[in-house]
Amino acid sequence: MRLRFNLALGAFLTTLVILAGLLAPWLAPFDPVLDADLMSSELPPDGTFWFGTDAQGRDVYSRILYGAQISLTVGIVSQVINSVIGVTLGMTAGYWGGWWDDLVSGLTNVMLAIPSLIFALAVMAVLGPGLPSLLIALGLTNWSWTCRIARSSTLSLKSQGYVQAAQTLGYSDLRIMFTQILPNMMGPILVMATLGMGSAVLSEAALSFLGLGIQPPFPSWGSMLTDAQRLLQLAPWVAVFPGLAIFLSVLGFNLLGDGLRDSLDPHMRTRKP
Amino acid sequence: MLQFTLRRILQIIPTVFVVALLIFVIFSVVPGSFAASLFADGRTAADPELMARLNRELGLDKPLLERFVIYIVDLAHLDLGTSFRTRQPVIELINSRIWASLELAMAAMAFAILVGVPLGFLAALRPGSILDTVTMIGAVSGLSIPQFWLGLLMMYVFALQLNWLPSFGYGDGSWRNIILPAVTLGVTPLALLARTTRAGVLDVMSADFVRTAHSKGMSEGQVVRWHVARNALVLIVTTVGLQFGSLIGQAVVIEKLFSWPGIGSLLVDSVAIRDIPVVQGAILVIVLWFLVINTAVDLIYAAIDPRIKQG
Amino acid sequence: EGERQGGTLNFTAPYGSSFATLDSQASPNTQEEFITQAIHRSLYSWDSLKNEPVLELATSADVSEEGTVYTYHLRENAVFHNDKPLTADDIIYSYLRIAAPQNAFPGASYIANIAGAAEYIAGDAEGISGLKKIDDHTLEITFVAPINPGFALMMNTTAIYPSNVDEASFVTAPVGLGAFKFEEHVPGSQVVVTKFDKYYEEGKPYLDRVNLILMGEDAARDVAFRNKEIDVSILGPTQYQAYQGEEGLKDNILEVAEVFTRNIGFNPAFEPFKDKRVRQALNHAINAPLIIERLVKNKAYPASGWLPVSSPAFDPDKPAYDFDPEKAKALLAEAGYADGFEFEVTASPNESWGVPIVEAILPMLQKVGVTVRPRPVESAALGDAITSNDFQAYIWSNQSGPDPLNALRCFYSKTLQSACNYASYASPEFDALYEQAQQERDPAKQIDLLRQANNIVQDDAPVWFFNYNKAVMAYQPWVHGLVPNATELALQPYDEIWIDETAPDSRN
Amino acid sequence: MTEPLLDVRDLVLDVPHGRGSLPILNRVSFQIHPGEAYGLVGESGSGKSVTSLAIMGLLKKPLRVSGGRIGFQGRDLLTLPKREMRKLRGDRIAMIFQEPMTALNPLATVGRQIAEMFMLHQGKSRAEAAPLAVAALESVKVPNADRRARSYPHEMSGGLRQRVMIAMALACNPDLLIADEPTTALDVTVQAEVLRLIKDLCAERGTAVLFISHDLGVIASVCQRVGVMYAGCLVEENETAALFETPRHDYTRGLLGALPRLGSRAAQGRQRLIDIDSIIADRSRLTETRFITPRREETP
Amino acid sequence: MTAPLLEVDDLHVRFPVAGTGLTGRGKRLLHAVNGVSFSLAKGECLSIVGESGCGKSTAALSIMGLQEPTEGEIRFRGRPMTGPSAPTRMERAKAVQIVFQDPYASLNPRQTVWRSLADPLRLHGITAKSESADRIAALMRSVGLTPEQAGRFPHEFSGGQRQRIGIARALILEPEIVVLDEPVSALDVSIRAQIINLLLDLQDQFGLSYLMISHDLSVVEHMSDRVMVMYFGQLVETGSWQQIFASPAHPYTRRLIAAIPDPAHFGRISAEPFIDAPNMFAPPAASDLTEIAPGHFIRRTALEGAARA
Ligand SMILES: Nc1ncnc2c1ncn2[C@@H]1O[C@H](COP(=O)(O)OP(=O)(O)OP(=O)(O)O)[C@@H](O)[C@H]1O
Ligand SMILES: Nc1ncnc2c1ncn2[C@@H]1O[C@H](COP(=O)(O)OP(=O)(O)OP(=O)(O)O)[C@@H](O)[C@H]1O
Ligand SMILES: [Mg+2]
Ligand SMILES: [Mg+2]
Repeated sequence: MRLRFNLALGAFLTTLVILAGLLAPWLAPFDPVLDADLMSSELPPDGTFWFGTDAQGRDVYSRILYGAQISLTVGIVSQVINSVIGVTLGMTAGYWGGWWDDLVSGLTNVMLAIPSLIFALAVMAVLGPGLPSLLIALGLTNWSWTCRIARSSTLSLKSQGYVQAAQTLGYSDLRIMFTQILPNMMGPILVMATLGMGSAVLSEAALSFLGLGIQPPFPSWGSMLTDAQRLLQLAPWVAVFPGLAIFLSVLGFNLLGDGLRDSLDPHMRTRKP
Repeated sequence: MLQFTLRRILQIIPTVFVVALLIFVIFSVVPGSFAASLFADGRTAADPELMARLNRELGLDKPLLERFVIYIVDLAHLDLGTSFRTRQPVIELINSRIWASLELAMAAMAFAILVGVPLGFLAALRPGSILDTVTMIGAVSGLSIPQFWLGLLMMYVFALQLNWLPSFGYGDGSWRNIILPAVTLGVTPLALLARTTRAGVLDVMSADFVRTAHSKGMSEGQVVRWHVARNALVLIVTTVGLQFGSLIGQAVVIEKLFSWPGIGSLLVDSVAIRDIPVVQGAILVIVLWFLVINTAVDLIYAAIDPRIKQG
Repeated sequence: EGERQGGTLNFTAPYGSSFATLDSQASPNTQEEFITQAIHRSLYSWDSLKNEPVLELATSADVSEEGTVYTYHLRENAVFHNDKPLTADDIIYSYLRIAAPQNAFPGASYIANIAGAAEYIAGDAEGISGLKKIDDHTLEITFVAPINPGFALMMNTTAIYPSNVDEASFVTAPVGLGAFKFEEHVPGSQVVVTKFDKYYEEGKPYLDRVNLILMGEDAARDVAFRNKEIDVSILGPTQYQAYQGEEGLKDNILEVAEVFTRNIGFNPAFEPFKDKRVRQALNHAINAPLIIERLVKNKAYPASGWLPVSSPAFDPDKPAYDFDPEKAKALLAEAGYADGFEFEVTASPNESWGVPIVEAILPMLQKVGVTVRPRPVESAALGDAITSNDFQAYIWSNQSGPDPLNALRCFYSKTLQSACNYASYASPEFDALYEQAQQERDPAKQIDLLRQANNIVQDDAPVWFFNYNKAVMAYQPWVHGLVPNATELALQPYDEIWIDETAPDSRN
Repeated sequence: MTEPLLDVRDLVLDVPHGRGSLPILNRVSFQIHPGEAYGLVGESGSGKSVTSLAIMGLLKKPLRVSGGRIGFQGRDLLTLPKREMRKLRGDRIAMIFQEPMTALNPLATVGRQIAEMFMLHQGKSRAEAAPLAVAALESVKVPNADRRARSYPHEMSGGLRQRVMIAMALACNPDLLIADEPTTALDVTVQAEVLRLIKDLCAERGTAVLFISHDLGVIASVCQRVGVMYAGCLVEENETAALFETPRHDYTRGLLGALPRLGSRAAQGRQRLIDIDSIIADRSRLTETRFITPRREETP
Repeated sequence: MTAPLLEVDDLHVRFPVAGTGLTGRGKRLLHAVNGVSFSLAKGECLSIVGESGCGKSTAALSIMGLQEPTEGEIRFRGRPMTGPSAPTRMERAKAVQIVFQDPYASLNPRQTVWRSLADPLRLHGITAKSESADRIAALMRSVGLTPEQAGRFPHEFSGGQRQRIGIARALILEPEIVVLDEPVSALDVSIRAQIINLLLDLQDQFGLSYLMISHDLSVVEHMSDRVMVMYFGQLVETGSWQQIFASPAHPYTRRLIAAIPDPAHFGRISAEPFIDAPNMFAPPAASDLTEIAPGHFIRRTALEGAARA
């Protein structure tokens, strides 16, 4: 019961973010960057500006809608990069073993030892602030967990009869990896990616706070929140709404990820009432 | 056991070496320089001659490879170099900050353990109950909150509105100063601990040997005390270790927000002014901390779980 | 007026979360100046009320005919915290240390005005020929040109250290001539200084102890100030606005026009900016007063030119560019940019002179057809990007005083782009006036020349003139003796400050 | 005939499903007399394990007993208070499970796990229980019992672990031992040793055994009487020899013919094995068939 | 006897096992298969029996090319399958196929049965839709399923049906040898008979050679022509099924046979005395098998070693 409720809530919140991002041009009453009238700055929420306006006089509601695009981009692209790196390394390491496995495992251990925020911080310092840098930085930081999962999944799948059968039937290694192993470990990878989307959005906010996130005028939630920090007393809505947006979307990704994991893992399902 | 311990400790070295290499490479291509950062606030006009002189004095005009060799040789002598900014040995700078970070990390971890583990345990013993539902919703929420947003809210509520606690800084080191940052920092590990504890306990509860214990005629309480607790502990210790190890790295944001004089804020400040030796030193120390904690966890693990020692 | 002895002051150091070093000579950052201000003294000091440098460690100075040789008569009652009396040796020792080539200290450029210093800095001489000890309390300094040495030798980076102390200890246990002596440094948290009983000024300081508390975050400072945990706080724009509207806070605010000019520098290497009309058009197209009112919350004075209001060469009669989009469009059309163009502004995240400002001008310029994109860089990378001339435009805050001659040096065509002529400005008329001013010995005439030169810069608009910083400090009602320091408001003469009995017990 | 030790009567078990419920056990009845070894055989999912768990009172959540009684020494276990049931468990009725690997706590020494029985049921202290545990290990012929008591389950082979389970189960001299497929996970040669151990020890102590297996051969070598389960019903019950000689129920016949018997090829040449599905055309009908006992001779 | 189809010559497989030294050094070699030689003739069913972990599966995997032998040679129709001149995976595929023990793990859950059967055909050059469809349909019928069922996913089948599909997959490339690794031990008693019958039928129909691994001696007796008894990596006894079951010579073989619980002899449990397990890391030197009757071989050293213990 609770499982389904969580999954539903997660799916609902995620859908909401996706819709907000996709439909932003139609839903947003104002342009997130150009409709900045300083005369109407820091207005509290009202009929025109549902979530109020920020220091530059921009509509917070519109910016949050457009911000969903950025959060989704950050979440999805960084996780795609993570998954591609993690799966490629993990799967080949698990499948081929040997020195390649030792190398990948060593690298994974190194990456795990460097706190991801600090690694992202370093990469951002090299690449400079901005969306592309952020995507790369976050894409390069969290693949180690995916890699570990891909590796261990591959190791256990490798000894499955159907993978060994594919070998005896003459399948090449690559064909086996793509047709036999990859489809069967997509579940946990997808779960990791979904959960990773949440942490990517959180990392974006944290990096923005440290001055290294996506920079304005892009309406990213993290940078909105960081900008709003100094307005907390004068115009709390400027901080509250982006904060809520981050919270709810990350909650959505997390619930969805948990839900997916539980529904993919029948062991968990029977255990949860 | 001694061999096992030694082996685990020796295994740290290559990792540290690779990390050192990695951060050296990253920060050798980072744009901006310490010399230029001196004039970044526009308060004094940039002086190109001074900048050139500074770069020469700091050895930044040497070829990359030479710098790397010097760096590694120094590292091998446990010398982390000299700060560009303060011209003090990096090790001294770190020494002056690491303890505050450890204090914060320990306080946060203590908070997370003292609250998270019992909550997770109770939730697992009564799956589906209100306590369980609330705990799990709280846990996933705790994982979804932007930390500095939470910190800001706490600061406003507990320091400004209620005026219960000081809002920032280390003060004279009293426990009152540490509460807000520690609680903020502790939320994530708390949520994770509550979840893993619950999952771990449920996992153990469904294990065959628990059924065996019941078939011996034990009561629920006896089963939990005699058989479940220790097995669940294995999982909890792992999570505690991973969290504790990475907490100092995660604390960067919180240290900045609460002006906590830890290694995280030292790191961020040093990155901002490109005080590269300090950056490298701080990251190495943070990584070393992670590795040491994890090795310690492995050893604890081996002490709890007799199956480990063999392999 | 009832100065009261005793008490503790909790003063904030608002420019970061740490002190880089306790060795003031080594650091160019404002953050460390708080320590210097309490512990150290320089040959000159800044008189905030007169708005000029005055002698500090000397009771008088004789100036030679040509104005290049100064003979200083040093205070006889000045004693270092280690009980060593101040002598001419200490000053020579300090200046040599500051200029020593292997040290590469930022203060070296101030010492460079002394004859023979350049050779020493370059490593070609053993000492500085222009420094001569006459006797223990008489020092003769020869300068390369007839300048006012006060501006350079008042800097915190030219503080005087005792010559009998191991150099290595300056980093951890500074010893100076100031009113307070070093007590303790809690890294990342605070520096504590306590009253020095043998301070040369009779009856001072009033305070027993000053805690220089590190607090980089605005929000944290705000909360702490409202909780009365700190006695003074530097305010950001939004806090300024908030404090102005609150009873109990609004009466204890100290404001000053600081000598910083915020601007967007245009790179003439970028095609559209070659044309003066384009640069002027941009000055007309942006509603600076509105940005100052709404975004900067009036915590700035609109800029009419380069030199700030507090500069002696400021021309109150010269009007600022008016906000006139039509005129801007006309100018752009004249210059051949009727359809506008697109450019990038290299900007740091700074709230008062960084990306948020670019965000605000973005819709304004859009209205005259010009598209502007912020190119965000980290603070540390900003200086590099600008001094390497790698930008189309940049937004920055630059020191524009207190010495107008030095401030306008940044538009002199012989000044390197990387030195401070960031917008690569070159104007023969300006150069002529500036060179004349350099030679002028009569202060009034010199000021007049500089005023004219400044106006030429304004007409040529190598930059968008945005504002002069208004520094704002809030203080608790029990704090007295703060002064409006135009060079940096946060720097206060701690020996003048006292607190009355309404202060909280913890500080009384 | 003596009073039965265990008297399962019309035991009905189901799981709630939607509004109604799914039947798991359908009126299962059998008796075990003191000292007797009774075998339950049947295909996977036929309800053997749930029957044993119902006797132990260890059924997990969705499963519930909805009818019948389980008499043990004159008392109905189904209505026994929890505390009383706990006292019986381990003390009077003990159980051995299939997987000796997972049925033992990996983090406790086997000695400790055996000692718990004495601590729980005989009020012994830990120190008093320890030597008793060693003795229990000796009784199941574990060499070096003294040292073995201090080792952990993972340090032992499957056969040894199953001996530990037996030692544990028999520690308090129970009246009934339930063994649910105790040898399925073991090698043939080890299986033989374990079976002999169970058989000998129980015979020695007069312990009754409920032995569950899907392997008729195993049942035959241990039990005097056999019950055949199919789809939640006990379809046939008989003395072991009689059951093998004259199986009456189609399913039993199928079961016997489905597997090659050692030596039969040598004796009769290779015979085609019987396909149970071909005998029992309509599996759903079977659940309705009546229970066959040697006394009430009926064919379905 | 005709020329052997498959010859295995002095096969050794050793696994390095991480040591516990300071740096993980002191690796030891686990001798999983230790000098096994045999040959398999066309149409023959040869069984390997033995204790769990004695190296049966490892030997089978080496024959399948899934495990590189440490030493020794495997020849198919005289052609070496190992070493430098080894055939490619594609070439090897038509010679030997395998049926696995666990019907649940032996089919890719994400592929329909049709794809699992059609893909190998396509890979081996049968690209015509109609031809592969015909072959799949015929094969599905041979293993007792309908061609229509091939459109389903594995989870829609019962364990017995999956095992039939596994057999179909092994036969799709028409190999000459099929390795059966415990083909029925994971199946429920009631289904075992069907699969055993099916395997025997298919052997007749296609003239297959089986190499069967099992520890269920009654199944072995029922199906095999010849039997090899393996004990800790070595063959200890080989012979025709009659020889092995009627006159087992090696003590381990005798023990194995005696341990089988036999419904016919209820109430009887027989267990020969324990033989101490040889050390897998330092196995006894291989000695030659001695022929004690035509086609009946026994290893002496192991026998003596066992007798001493
Ligand atoms: N928790 C449960 N919820 C629902 N059904 C269950 C549950 N446990 C068991 N069953 C069902 O009860 C029936 C009997 O299961 P049981 O485990 O007793 O079979 P078994 O005869 O022991 O089989 P096996 O030989 O495989 O151990 C099965 O059909 C099973 O699906
Ligand atoms: N990849 C491997 N790495 C290390 N050791 C292995 C590996 N594969 C098998 N072994 C070891 O080799 C020995 C023989 O294993 P194998 O699987 O061949 O036994 P088996 O006779 O098939 O046993 P079972 O009847 O249990 O299937 C075992 O001790 C096993 O632990
Ligand atoms: Mg069962
Ligand atoms: Mg095997």
